[in-house]
Formats: sequence, structure tokens, C-alpha cells
Amino acid sequence: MKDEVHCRIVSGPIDVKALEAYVSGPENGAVLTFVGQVRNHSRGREVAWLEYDAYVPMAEKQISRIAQDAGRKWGVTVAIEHRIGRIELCEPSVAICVGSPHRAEAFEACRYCIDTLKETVPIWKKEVCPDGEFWIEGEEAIQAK
Amino acid sequence: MKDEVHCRIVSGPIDVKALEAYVSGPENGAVLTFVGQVRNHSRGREVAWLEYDAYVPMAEKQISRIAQDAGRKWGVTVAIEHRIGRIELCEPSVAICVGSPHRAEAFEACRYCIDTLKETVPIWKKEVCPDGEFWIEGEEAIQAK
Amino acid sequence: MTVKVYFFGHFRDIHPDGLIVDVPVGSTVADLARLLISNDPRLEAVQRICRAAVNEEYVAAGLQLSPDDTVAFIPPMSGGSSEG
Amino acid sequence: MTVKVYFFGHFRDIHPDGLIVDVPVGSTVADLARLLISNDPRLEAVQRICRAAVNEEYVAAGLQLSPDDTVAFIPPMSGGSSEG
Repeated sequence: MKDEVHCRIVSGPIDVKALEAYVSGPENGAVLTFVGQVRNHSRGREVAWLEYDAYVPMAEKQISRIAQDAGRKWGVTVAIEHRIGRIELCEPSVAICVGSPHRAEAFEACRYCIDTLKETVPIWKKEVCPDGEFWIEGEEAIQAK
Repeated sequence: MKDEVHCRIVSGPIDVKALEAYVSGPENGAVLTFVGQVRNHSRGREVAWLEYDAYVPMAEKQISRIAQDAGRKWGVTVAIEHRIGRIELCEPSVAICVGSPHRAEAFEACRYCIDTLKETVPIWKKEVCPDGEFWIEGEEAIQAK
Repeated sequence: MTVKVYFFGHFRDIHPDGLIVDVPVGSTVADLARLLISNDPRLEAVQRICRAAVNEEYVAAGLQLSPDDTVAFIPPMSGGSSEG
Repeated sequence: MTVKVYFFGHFRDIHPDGLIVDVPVGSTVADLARLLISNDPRLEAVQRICRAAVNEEYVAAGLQLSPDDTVAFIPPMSGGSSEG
């Protein structure tokens, strides 16, 4: 594993290949990549596109901490990017790459990173739908102004 | 999910992007990609490169069955390619892409596919090392001729 | 003393750039939230649904603020509702 | 009757293209393995470590062969030893 991690909030497209290259290395036999991308429906509503907002400095700090914790716990190398701003259908909003000598640790670490990110990193999305725009806060969808 | 799967034994580089595109779709919010690549060491031996051999028609049949089983069980779309022949360090030998509306099913299905592939699909590797060539058969490394 | 306050989610629609707020020395995060709500009822849910962060770390509502702290009210995150 | 036999792993170094083998009608997979080993002691481990496949499906060693069957002796697979 590398001691460093690569963790960024970005406002343009995520370069998944670059993240994979970051975590690849001759000692890593397994590379696992999770990509979250915008779906065309949510809770029965049609979604046209999404807009992500973040508390950027805190989000970057939190994401780096998650990646470092995973790296230490499972002996893996982690790279994470989350995109903010307008994101179209099928475009990645988040990518998590984990490189590991063995696959079991890669699966554990990657799952930990995405689950913890969704729970603790201050990023929100606004769903832009034909019938309005909605902030998604936990289980609530709140009409945006 | 798609009813079809994309499963191939290939003798050139694996086009991971094409597999990801195959399993992506506006209904799939999660795309998980496992890539197995050649490590520079194995059981304390330095590895120069690998040579993979397969019982090709049976291997393709088995891989397709694994992908179909995973697709039905978790409601996901699966694409798998395994490369045979000489593969250099850091090059992918196997790639498994799973597209799913939600991430939990993607992780379960991807893990099932790679574990089952390694147990049941007739593919073997020969490790080419500075001190000789070795077929890896289960826990045994057997000097090749 | 003053603190800088940021809002997110639908609260950011109300104060896109945050606020600078004058609070009595010794105020806690909870005191700040009550002050904000008394000045603007649209922020009522801040205290009910948000976690607080001070200087980019999550804190308990009882934390006493220091001058020039940056306070963020963090609504529940979006989780996995329209992507993975 | 004849059957086509394929070998893999280090056994393939002995017979890279497989063999066509003449076996008595009614022979099982196990009978075929014993015949192969009696003709070539280098194949001794085939019966001990390999699973058998007939016409590309795993079978039990007691399966009776049919004319023109394709039999493959499948050594343990490589698992995850030098990649993920």
C-alpha cells in the first residue's frame, strides 16, 4: 500500500482511469473500482439530471480520512473522487478505486469507503425532475427554491 | 438488468472500458469493476510474467453460467473477460463488471462471480520466474517442461 | 464575538453564502442555533435535523464556541437514493 | 469405441493436443483414467488430483462413456495466488 491517498472533490468529469492507475502497482493483484452514476429514476420520480453540492473543505478532509483508515485497516491503496455541480444521466458522481495484493481486502475496503462516504461526508444532491427540483436530505425530498 | 451477459476468453488485452459500457445504463446507479492483474511476486518467488491456459469452450460456458446465475440472483448485469496466453506484470488477466441499480447487489454479485470463477472455471496459470516455470495447480507449484 | 455560519441542502437556498453572526461570549452551538431560529423561522428545522460541524469537524451541540469559529449546519446526507 | 481426451496444467506439457483413445464399450471415466495411467506412468496423478469433464460438463468418475465423447482431465485451478 501507499501511505498517501488521492482524494478530491472535483467540478468536472472524474478521470476513473487515472484513479485506477494511482492504485495499481506491481504488488497489487486486485483493483476494485466502484462508480456511482446518475440514475434516470428515484423513488418513482423521473430524474433529468442531478446537481451536487458539498461543504468542500470538510468533505475533502473526511474523504481523505476514510481512505487513510481503509488503507491502514486492510493494507490497501485508495483513491476517491466525488464530483459536484450539474451531472447528467449515466455520468459518474463518485469513483472509489482500491488496489490490494488480494481481492478479499479490496472488496472489504471498497465497501467500507462507499458506505462511510455516503453516511458521513457532507455532500448533497438536488434532483432536477420534470415536476420540480428536490434536495435529498436523508429520506426526505424537499422542494428547492 | 439485461437478460444477456457478455463473457469471453480473449487472447489479447481486455478492454475494461467496453465491459463497463456494456453493464452501464440509465437504470444502473452502481458499476463495480474487479480487475485481477499480474503481481510481481507469488509465495516468495519473483514472477517475470504469467502464461494462462484454458479449456476454452468449457471455460466460456462456465463463465457465462456464473454471470447468468449472478444476474438472476441479484438483478444485475454482468460482463466478464479472462485473458489467456502471455500476460505481463500489471496487465489485467481477468475483469468482471457488474451494473446494478444499487451498490449492495453489485458488491455481492461481483464477489460471487470472481470467487466462483476461481473455483470452477478451467483456467490455469504458469508462473515464469527467474528460477524456472511453474504450473500453479491448487496449492501446488509444479515445474513445467 | 462573531462566528461564520454555513448552511447546506435546502437551507443553503435561504443563505447561499452563509452568515456572519454576533453571539455572546460563552455561547454553545445550540445557543447559536436557537438565535438563528428566533431571527428567521425558516431555519426552524436546523436544530431538529442538522448535525453541527465546527472548523470542519463534527461536534456535539453543547460545544462552546470560540471567536471566529466556522460553524456548519449539516442536514442528513443524500445516501444512495439516485445513484449506487 | 474411441473418445477424445484433453489434458491441462502440467499434464498438457505431456500431451499438448490431447489423445484419441480406444476404450471398450461400457468404460467409465475411471476406467479410462486407469487405462491412460497403465500406458504412461507420467499420468499417474491424473486420477488422484483431477476432476473430469465430459463434453464440457463436470461429471463423476463412475459415468459411462459414449462413443466420440470428449473427456477433459481438470487439475485444481490456480485460484488467487499471483493475482487478486
